[in-house]
Amino acid sequence: MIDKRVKDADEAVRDIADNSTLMIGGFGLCGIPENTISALLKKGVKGLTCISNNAGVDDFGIGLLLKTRQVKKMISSYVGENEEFERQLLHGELEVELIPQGTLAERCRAGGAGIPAFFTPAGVGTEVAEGKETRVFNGKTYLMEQWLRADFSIVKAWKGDHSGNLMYRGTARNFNPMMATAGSITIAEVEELVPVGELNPNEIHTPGIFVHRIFQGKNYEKRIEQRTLTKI
Amino acid sequence: MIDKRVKDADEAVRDIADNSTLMIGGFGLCGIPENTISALLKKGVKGLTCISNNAGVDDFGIGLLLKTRQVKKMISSYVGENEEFERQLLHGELEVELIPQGTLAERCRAGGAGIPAFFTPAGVGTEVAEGKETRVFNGKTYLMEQWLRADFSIVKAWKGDHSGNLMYRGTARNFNPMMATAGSITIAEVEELVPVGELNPNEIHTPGIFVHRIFQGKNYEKRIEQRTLTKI
Amino acid sequence: MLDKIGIAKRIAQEVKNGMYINLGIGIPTLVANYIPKNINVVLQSENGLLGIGPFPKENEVDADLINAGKQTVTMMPGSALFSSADSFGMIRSGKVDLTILGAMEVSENGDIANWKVPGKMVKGMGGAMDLVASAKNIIVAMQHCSKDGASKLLTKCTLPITGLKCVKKIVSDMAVLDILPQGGFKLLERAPGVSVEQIKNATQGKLIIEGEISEMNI
Amino acid sequence: MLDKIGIAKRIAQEVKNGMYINLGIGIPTLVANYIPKNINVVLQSENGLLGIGPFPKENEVDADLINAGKQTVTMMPGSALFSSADSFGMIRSGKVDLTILGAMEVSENGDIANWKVPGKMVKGMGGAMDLVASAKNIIVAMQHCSKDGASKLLTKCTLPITGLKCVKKIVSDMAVLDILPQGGFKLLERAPGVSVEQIKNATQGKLIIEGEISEMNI
Repeated sequence: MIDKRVKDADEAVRDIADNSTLMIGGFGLCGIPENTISALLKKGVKGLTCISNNAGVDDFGIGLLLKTRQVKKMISSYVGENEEFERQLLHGELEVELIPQGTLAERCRAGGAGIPAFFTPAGVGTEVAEGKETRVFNGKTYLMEQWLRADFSIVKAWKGDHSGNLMYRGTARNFNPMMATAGSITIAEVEELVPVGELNPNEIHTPGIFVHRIFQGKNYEKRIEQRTLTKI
Repeated sequence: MIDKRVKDADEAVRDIADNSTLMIGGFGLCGIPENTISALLKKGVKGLTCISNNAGVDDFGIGLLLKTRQVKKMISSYVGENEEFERQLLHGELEVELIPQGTLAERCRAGGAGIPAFFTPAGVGTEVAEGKETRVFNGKTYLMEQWLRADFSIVKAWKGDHSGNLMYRGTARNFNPMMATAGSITIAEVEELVPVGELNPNEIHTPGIFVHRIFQGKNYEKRIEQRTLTKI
Repeated sequence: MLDKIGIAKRIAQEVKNGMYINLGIGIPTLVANYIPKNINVVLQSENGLLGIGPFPKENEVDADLINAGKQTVTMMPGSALFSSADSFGMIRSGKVDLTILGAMEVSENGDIANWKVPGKMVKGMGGAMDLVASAKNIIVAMQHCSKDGASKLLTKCTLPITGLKCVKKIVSDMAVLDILPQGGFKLLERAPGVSVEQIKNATQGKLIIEGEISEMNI
Repeated sequence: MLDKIGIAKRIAQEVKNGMYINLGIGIPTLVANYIPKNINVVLQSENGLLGIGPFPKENEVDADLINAGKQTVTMMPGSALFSSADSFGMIRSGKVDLTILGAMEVSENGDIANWKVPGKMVKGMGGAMDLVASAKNIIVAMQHCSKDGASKLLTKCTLPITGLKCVKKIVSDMAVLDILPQGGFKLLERAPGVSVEQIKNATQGKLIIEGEISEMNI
């Protein structure tokens, strides 16, 4: 067993330098690494390129790092729900690269699976295809897309063990498993950190080989963006 | 809930015609669909192209279908441990296409993920690369490989529910999850078939959307190829 | 003219037993409410859930369980959870039988535009481009005309495209129309109180009318 | 001259704390027995297991738990199971720190041939081509010469290639050698009782000898 534990989020982000490329897990505010985002805020690291499906909201998630101008570029599929983001974008203070969600997921997966490029139909005939190679297979046109990798991948899981094995819960899984595979260094924060042997090997979503640092997060807010109740 | 249950293996293979392409899960004799292979034997369907990592042994697994001359072509990564196979191959009675194991796994995964082609480093500079496009990414050479899909994918899982959700056990998972995604029709046999709601949604390996027919297998032999014990 | 609920109710009639369905944000999400109880379908959410259940009761709310519109949801018995890569894998490989989404414009050859308006803040395409590029069957829920009366069913889309030749059917506030493989909006049904003439006037692209056009039954 | 166990013992000295390791079939599998207890490593099996444990006792045998050589195995605390696609994903993306495998021939620029002998029944490459194409560090366990005395450390491989420029180190029955980035077998250690002269005679490819060559310590 290889012990991947670090004390806390501050220790986990100790060597994240200015201008790093980060992958940050989550869909909306669901399954985001709250503790590590706070540590990045505290550390004040700047010029970040963040690969994340969304950009948080004004006062939570990646939105916090936008407010402090720590982010140079966002690579995302959807960046609504964030006024500060909109302001910075319109003023040319922030770069944004928009990628179809499935392509984003697959590019992260490719990065972690050693596949430098693959073909997908998403975006054919749209501005996403501009400058990209297209090719016909079985009569259908596809775009060639390249892998994405990151200096640091930051993911949030439900349970993890000391050797970095992770299990996610519900739809908080989303982008976390692929991003976990695509970081030169992968940092995982978990709601519950357990000794090795306590997770069922059949139920592990991310094998520990992909995780370099793990710690138990605290004070999870797990904010809900659209609290929608059944009308009965 | 969509009910995918069929009565047994015979009903599951009812419309598998001569000259079909089948994916058959398993690594060696571990995690192979024993009941469905028996049903194919009984049905006597011929001219099969079998995509499977291995070809079984003389009297078990796909080896049984080789003995009855039901297989026209094997697409595999390793086909040792089978004398009848060797005899047919040397006499030109059987076609064989050998593919690096990781490429085979990824081509099945691509087939089920709608990715018609991808690049991999495996086989560059070898005879596997003959006739294939190569390309350099980040200074390293890769081969372009295309997806594999099948008329029928036949997989074996540990537990499954009526709607086709599957869980595998141990290393009997191997090729089964990718093959399950890549069949026009996917047949799953399971050791334990349970009503919907009994499997934890977090622990499902193959979502039921990929499975068209499911049944509870019986009389599993689960033969061991190399029974190796610790020497104490 | 149909309101949003009317459009959702009419689309619900297109749902067949045994379908796996992806519902977009907005009107498409409402469709789930009008699928008859005797029809078994499974709703897919591209953020990683098969088997979306009703919105939760107060005590069932779970921050780890949302749909693609970021609304809290529940799961049905038989639900399965998976990653975003696996989710779009099943979408790209055509395992989702029906995709229902909104549109700003549709062209007579089935092109769709629904992600970007030049001059406005671009929020992104989310999963729309993946869905329209791969779906076997796409039904679009949309307004027939913009607020200033301009048709949104066009010869050619004017807005940036989301996907080419992919829309199979449109349910608008005025009509149900198929998009024919050779091109053209084939009028199938009128909304209650809407005349064929009104639909003609509201459709800029090639409209095909054959025989009597009956009123929708919703 | 080393026997198989000697080669395995010498390779075990290359194993460092914290490594993830893939062991090929044959001698490489034996290496696991000689890794010092105070060194923590995790063994990867390409059929879908991280954390291979010892072979089972009679009552622990589980048909659902085998290694890539199809031998029954056990799991260690902290083990994880996954599919073959995920397994080769971690191999291709360089997450495995050390790969140890056998070879029929190695060339002075690090090419390896270990899957096919012309004229003999071809059983297949299994996972070898994937492993050698992606591994960060490959150590080969092999016999220095064939049974008829022909060198297997060559200027150029004569057998069909498994992978190009990938082998970093060789532990043979006669010697330990690095393969230099610019090409050439650099002699590091002699097996007990083997002279530099014998190694020279047994090595057809470019052999580099600098200074005193000490005997292995195993």
